[in-house]
Amino acid sequence: MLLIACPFCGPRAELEFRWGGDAHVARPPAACDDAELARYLFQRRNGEGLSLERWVHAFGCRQWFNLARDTATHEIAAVYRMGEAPPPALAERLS
Amino acid sequence: MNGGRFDAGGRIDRARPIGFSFEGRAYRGFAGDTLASALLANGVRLAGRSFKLHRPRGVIAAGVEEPNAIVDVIAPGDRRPNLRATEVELCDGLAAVPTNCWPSLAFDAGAINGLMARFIPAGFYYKTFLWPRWRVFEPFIRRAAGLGRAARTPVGTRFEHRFAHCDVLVVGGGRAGLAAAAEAAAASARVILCEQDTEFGGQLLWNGQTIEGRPGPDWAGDQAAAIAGAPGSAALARTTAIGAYDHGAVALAERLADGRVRLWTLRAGRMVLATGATERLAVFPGNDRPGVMLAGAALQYQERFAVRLARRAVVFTNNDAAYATAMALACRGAKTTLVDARPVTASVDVAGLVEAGVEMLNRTDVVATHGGQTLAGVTVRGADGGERSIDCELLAVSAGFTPNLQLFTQAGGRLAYEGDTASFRPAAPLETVSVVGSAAGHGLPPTQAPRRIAGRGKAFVDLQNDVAVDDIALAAQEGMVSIEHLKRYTALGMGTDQGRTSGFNGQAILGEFTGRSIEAVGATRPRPPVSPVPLGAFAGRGRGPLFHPLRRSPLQAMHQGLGAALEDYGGWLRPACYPAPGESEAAAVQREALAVRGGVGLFDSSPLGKIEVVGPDAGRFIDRIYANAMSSLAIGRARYGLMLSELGVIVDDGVVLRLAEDHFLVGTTTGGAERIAGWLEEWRQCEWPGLRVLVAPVTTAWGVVTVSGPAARQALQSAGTDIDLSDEAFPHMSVRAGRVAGLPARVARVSFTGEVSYEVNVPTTGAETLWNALAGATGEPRPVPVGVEAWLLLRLEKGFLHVGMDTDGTTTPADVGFGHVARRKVDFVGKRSLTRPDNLRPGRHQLVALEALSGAAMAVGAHLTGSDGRGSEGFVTSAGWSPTLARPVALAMVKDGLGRMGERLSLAGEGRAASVRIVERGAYDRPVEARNG
Amino acid sequence: MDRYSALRLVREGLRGQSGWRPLWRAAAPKRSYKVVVVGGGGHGLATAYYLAKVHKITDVAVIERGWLGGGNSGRNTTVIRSNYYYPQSVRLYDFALDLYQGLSRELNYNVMFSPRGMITLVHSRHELESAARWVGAMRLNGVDARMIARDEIARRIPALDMGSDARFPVAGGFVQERAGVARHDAVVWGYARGASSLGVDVVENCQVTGFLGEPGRRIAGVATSQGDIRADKVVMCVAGRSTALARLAGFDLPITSHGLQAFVTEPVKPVLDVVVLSTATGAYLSQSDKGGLVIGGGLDLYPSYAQRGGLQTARHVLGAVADQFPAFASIRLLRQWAGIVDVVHDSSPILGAAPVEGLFLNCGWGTGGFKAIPAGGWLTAHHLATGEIHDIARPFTLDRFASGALLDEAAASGIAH
Amino acid sequence: MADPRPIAPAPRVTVAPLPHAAFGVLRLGRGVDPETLAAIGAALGLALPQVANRAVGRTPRVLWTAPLEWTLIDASPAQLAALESACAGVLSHYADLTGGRVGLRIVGEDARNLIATECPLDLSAPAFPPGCCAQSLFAGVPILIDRPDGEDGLRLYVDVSLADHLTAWLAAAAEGLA
Ligand SMILES: Cc1cc2nc3c(=O)[nH]c(=O)nc-3n(C[C@H](O)[C@H](O)[C@H](O)COP(=O)(O)OP(=O)(O)OC[C@H]3O[C@@H](n4cnc5c(N)ncnc54)[C@H](O)[C@@H]3O)c2cc1C
Ligand SMILES: NC(=O)c1ccc[n+]([C@@H]2O[C@H](COP(=O)([O-])OP(=O)(O)OC[C@H]3O[C@@H](n4cnc5c(N)ncnc54)[C@H](O)[C@@H]3O)[C@@H](O)[C@H]2O)c1
Ligand SMILES: Cc1cc2nc3c(=O)[nH]c(=O)nc-3n(C[C@H](O)[C@H](O)[C@H](O)COP(=O)(O)O)c2cc1C
Ligand SMILES: [Zn+2]
Repeated sequence: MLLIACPFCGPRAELEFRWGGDAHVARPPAACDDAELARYLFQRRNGEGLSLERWVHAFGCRQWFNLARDTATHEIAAVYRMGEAPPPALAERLS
Repeated sequence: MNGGRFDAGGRIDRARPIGFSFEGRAYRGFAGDTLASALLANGVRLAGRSFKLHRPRGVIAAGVEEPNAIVDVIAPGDRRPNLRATEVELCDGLAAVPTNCWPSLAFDAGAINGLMARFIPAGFYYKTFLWPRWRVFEPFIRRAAGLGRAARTPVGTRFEHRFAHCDVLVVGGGRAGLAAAAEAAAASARVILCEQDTEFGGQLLWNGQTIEGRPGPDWAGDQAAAIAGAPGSAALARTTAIGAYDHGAVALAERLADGRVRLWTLRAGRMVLATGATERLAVFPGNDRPGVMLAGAALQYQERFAVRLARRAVVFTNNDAAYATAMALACRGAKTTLVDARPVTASVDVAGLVEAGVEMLNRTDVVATHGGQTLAGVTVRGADGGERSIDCELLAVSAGFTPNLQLFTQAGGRLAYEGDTASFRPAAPLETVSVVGSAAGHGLPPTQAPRRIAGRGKAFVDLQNDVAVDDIALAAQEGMVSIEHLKRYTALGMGTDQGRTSGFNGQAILGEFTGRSIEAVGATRPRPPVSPVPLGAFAGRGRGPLFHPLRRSPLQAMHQGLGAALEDYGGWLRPACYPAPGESEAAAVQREALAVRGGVGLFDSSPLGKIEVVGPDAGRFIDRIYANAMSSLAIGRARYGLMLSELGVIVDDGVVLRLAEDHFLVGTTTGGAERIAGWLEEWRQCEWPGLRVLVAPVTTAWGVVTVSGPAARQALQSAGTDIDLSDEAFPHMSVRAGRVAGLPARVARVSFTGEVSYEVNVPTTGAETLWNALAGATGEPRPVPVGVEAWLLLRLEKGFLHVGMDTDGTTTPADVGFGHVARRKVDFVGKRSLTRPDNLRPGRHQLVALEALSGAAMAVGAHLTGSDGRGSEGFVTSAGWSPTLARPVALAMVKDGLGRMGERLSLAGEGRAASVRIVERGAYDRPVEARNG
Repeated sequence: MDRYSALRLVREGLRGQSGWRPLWRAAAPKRSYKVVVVGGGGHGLATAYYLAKVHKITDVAVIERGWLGGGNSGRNTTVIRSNYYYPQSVRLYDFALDLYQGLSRELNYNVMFSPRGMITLVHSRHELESAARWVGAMRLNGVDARMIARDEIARRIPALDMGSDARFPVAGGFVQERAGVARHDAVVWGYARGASSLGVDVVENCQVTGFLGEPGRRIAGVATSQGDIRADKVVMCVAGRSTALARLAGFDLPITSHGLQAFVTEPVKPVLDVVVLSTATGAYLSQSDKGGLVIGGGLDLYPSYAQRGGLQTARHVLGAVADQFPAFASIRLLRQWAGIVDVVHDSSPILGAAPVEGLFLNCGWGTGGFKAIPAGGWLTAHHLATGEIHDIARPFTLDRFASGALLDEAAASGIAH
Repeated sequence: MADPRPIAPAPRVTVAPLPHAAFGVLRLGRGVDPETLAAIGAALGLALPQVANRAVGRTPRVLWTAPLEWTLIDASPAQLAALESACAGVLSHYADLTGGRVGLRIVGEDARNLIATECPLDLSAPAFPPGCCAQSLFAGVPILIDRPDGEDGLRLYVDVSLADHLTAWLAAAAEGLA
């Protein structure tokens, strides 16, 4: 059971949240080709280690936000708001 | 004979005798006893039968590590299988039976397995039962396997759950845990101290130590009481920490004195493990004979439970700890021999032992045990190879200690081997988990390196699963050299004790057979729960109706009063229909549907989702969310729309009302209300944060009754409204505000039935008033309550789509006749996917109606086949008997169906095949209201 | 091969078990092979076995980073069934079921295939209709499924709560009698033994860390913790670690790795003789030959490589079992664990050639690939040996994600499963 | 109407329905200026709480329930009218959910323990002092908890459609507290 620090409400139990897939996935323009569309729809980073994800505090303030989480240890390295870039310190951990 | 109780000493309450039964025989014990201590005091040595070989077994431990004494406890309305007699608290009337034996413990037919042991070595079942096939042999094997018997009838409510939070969790209430808890509490942290035993103190309860001049148990009791009294802190006895999870989450299982079990989901800032260490059995031939016991357990039975275990005892050890047992046995009058495998003994007061009458043998091993079903003597062998027999009823054994570090490993900790004490301990502390006391290896006695003692007869490693040294040898010989393979091949450590007393020995012996160090062999992964927990504890009170939320409409009481058959539709309890007394549900559905066609029906639409979307960009937002254009909607008008996923699949449908230039009301399906509100927020927040728009779900703020039928206008009028209901003033697919039945109301003229329908929304608190006013409308025909089933049938007659029924997770707009949306200029959610090759290919399933040529009923789910009767051309998605048309009606998804009008197909199914024809949707085509306005 | 039989057990019993030999040779990797199979789970080992057995290609190595079967094949709930909706899926899983039926004899190793039947419960009148559609499709596709009424369900699952005040009352269900369970480890060991005896090198404790050749274009072997190994063809059968390996080979896969939990209770005498699944809760269970209730349910909802499950899902799944089988509430949970499953959007596997030359795929089995092991191995071997993808495997190639031709069983069934 | 029955008092906790009150949610668009916020506060006779999960006032009681979102309980029609004019011209929305929510008052020594049976929030005094509010869930049911100053116990708000379910749950959970 993760303990997730909602950027608005502070630390809350995993039970209140929902995982929403990779963060920073750009929605392709309507004119994109099938391969690009497939990448957008299905391709995920799915790395072992640091992963940038988006979550929603579904049973709390209903806000979406970004989370940097280690998929091997479940350690949470950072929480940042929707629309923000990941903290620079994390960049090097993103192999 | 052995057995019996000392007149004084121990922590039993001699003033409170307790009657109980074991295997149908009545016994007496005392408050403070466990079932095991009481049985031992009564001289009962045979406590169980082993899993595979059905060998007779006795109690070897005094706590959770017990592998042998597994019993079923029978309580009124319950049967609790596989409890450890060493953990069952004695209570009046307790009825326990042994497991895995028939007809009785003493005479067990299954013991024949023991005689065949050499033909059924580890993994024998993989090598035989190939002919004719496994399923022939399986029932016999299954009956022989299993330990206890589960209850046959439902188990009563005896499970609880709670969440809790603390700064420091201390696991284990022995000396080390109590000290750690006191320290944390002094630093004014919120502390939870949990101890699986009935009392705090750990070894202090029986090892005779005094602390600060006070008897250990007294000190422990006060210490625990102080924690319990500290603000925000708690001391929980009978509570096992069963698993360490992420971010400080720990599960605890609390056994309440009345037999209930409470699961705690705890979040701890920090965890201190003071879980002690578990003594190991030595591996030597005959080490499983009842009467063989761990040395610490023997001491505990004598000192804590005042049980006289034996008149003659042998203590066999490879470390100093068991010397205390020898001393204590001798002091209580047992003729005691101490057999130490080591050459010299270091730190112990040998003179004292000799003085107490203990015979001391060094460099000596126990190499055999004698007796029938219980121990009568042992053979020892000295360094010179000389053997000698010693009569005894108790053999107390210590082969060293294994720190209890399951939770440490689960929390991510690594272990390192320490040779002096022959034990694994934490290699390095974790940031939020510390380990103290013997769990950290502190105070563990120097211990001889693990070794197995050869001799004649089976030397067991895992007692419950009957894994002996030769099984490990065989596994190694067959290449099962990974510790994980050994475990799975021999079942070593897979019993109900999860290898607490055997895992280390298994590792050591596998290492010996494969020429590897014990560290190189490694250990298997300790998983939760550290000690077994009843499944019910995971449900807590959440069983039966409380298992999962169920929503109720503001008209719930009304429906009940009307005799509705209530069912779960999309998480809402809704009326399926309203059968009159003596009327079948099917007949009620037909009657209700006809009432709408011929008069007027009232339908509770309250559960349908309602979401307000406001702001200058509301139109743009809604245009992107829906597959059809919405911003072109005029104020006061309504439009039906489809919502898609990014895969282009229909996820919901409903009617959108435009209330003002910058104000829309989105209608969703009942099941979709929550999901779609979340969906809109996700797009608003994540993808289009720049749009000036707000989203507000308001479903349950409104009570909604839909009035439908040729007489709908009349009924609504008579309920009292200031809204002009004329077609000109209030056309189909529009919305008006006003008053109905004296309530502020929003009325939408939209239709799911094909008849004139008014969806009347009033504040939730007015729902009943509204219903009563409509139901009490004057004039004929009388309004009839209509349930969900008739409602669905009415729309089926009209051929309207029902999302989730006529569509599935693959259906696109084109499949249901909305292909034109793909040509919209605006980019909406799911649009791009509509032109993926697979969505353009021929052969997709498309929604059509069916006409039954033979007049036979068409059942939902039935498949359609071509003339060859093979392969599926499609399937029926909705079907029913139309009371209006007096014939069956159905919708179906048919391959390329829209282009196959008039074609005949066969309905496959059980029974005779029926012939059907593909037709346009809308079997009931009286020119009334179309939904798609 | 060292033949196994009852007679042999007697003989070895009489001579102190001295004649048994290792199930598989512990091989050190050679410098090159015709085929290198990455991953010593069921699919990898079955691939190697059928390469050797059917196609006589024995210059093959199976490279496993840990111990054989230490991935999902050694930790799954062992349900075998072919009650799928799409004809393409049915062909695949029914082929596997057929192979399972003869597998113990094929391998001369008892994999304890137990076709005890699987009952799927549905909980409302409209779910019954979806179930009928599903069953209808299966029957047309030749699967032995049939709807079953409440009284038969009550008879075959005495512990099930059939009451009407259950939150999810049992409305009915369907059964596939040929479905069942098998002993998961035995499947792994049986294939390993079979492959090894035919000459395949089974290499444990050897991790593939990269690819030889030109990743992104052409693969010519693997770099491992025990050195480089050249190969004409490489196939990856690494389940939850597929995306990582694919990235090393220079391409991406539409896979997300989630934790999937399973649970086993203490062993009790027989109380359940079928596999049973509730569509309302997603929880399912069967009783192992040893007597433990083997329980499974939904995924842990976020990606994870931790190979352990959370408490939340455990409460959800076990709470469902305690609720729906009230007589089981006092049976105690013995162990909880998890595997790393390779989840694909449409819950169907990915087979066939990778987008780089010389590399082949057998992954994406997600929560349901144990039942497919014989077929997955057989089809992959066929492709490697003949250079032609087999018809049964063709619908499952990677290009379906761009075309949109998904085989979404969960979506099509109308029933979450 | 799903009127929750008062729950038979467990030894140390009682659950009773709160009288029906006006209940609504005010939402504002991004970038709202401080003057508007001040004007809204003035309309309601208080300062809108800017800190997450804080609640102020009595009538109305105003709870921060999301960024730029406040739940208003017991606002009078006059206050709501004033609110409307304070919001004129800015992107805003007031959703009147009166009747769509049910309030419960939970008092007694075991009030927090009762909620803790199925709610993961830390409601202990240091973590959840008076003046705090929080949204969470109880046995799968979304709830809003308020801890008014100067009042014993907690107030809990739930969607009216789930009120019966929740009260039945609380009754069962109260039994189990012993
Ligand atoms: C809890 C659980 C329950 C399940 N229940 C069922 C069920 O009831 N029925 C069913 O049909 N399926 C079930 N499944 C799914 C099933 O277990 C898997 O789909 C199947 O076992 C996959 O087999 P595999 O051979 O592809 O993968 P695995 O058995 O996971 O084998 C992959 C192997 O690759 C190795 N590997 C990974 N990376 C490398 C590398 N770089 N170098 C070398 N080796 C590497 C791994 O160590 C592993 O041994 C379940 C899964 C889980 C986790
Ligand atoms: N007899 C010996 O020679 C010997 C051996 C080891 C330690 N010692 C000494 O005895 C003292 C032992 O103190 P200690 O406190 O470390 O050990 P302890 O054995 O006294 O106490 C450990 C306690 O933890 C409990 N426990 C274990 N796992 C638990 C779990 N998961 N959940 C709840 N409770 C759990 C046990 O029931 C036990 O009461 C030390 O001072 C040590 O030096 C002596
Ligand atoms: C079908 C099945 C039955 C199992 N039965 C038992 C059992 O009786 N006892 C036990 O300790 N573990 C049992 N396990 C669980 C294994 O011990 C182990 O947890 C699982 O294979 C995962 O490995 P890991 O926990 O080492 O990661 C069983 C596993 C499966 C798949
Ligand atoms: Zn939040």
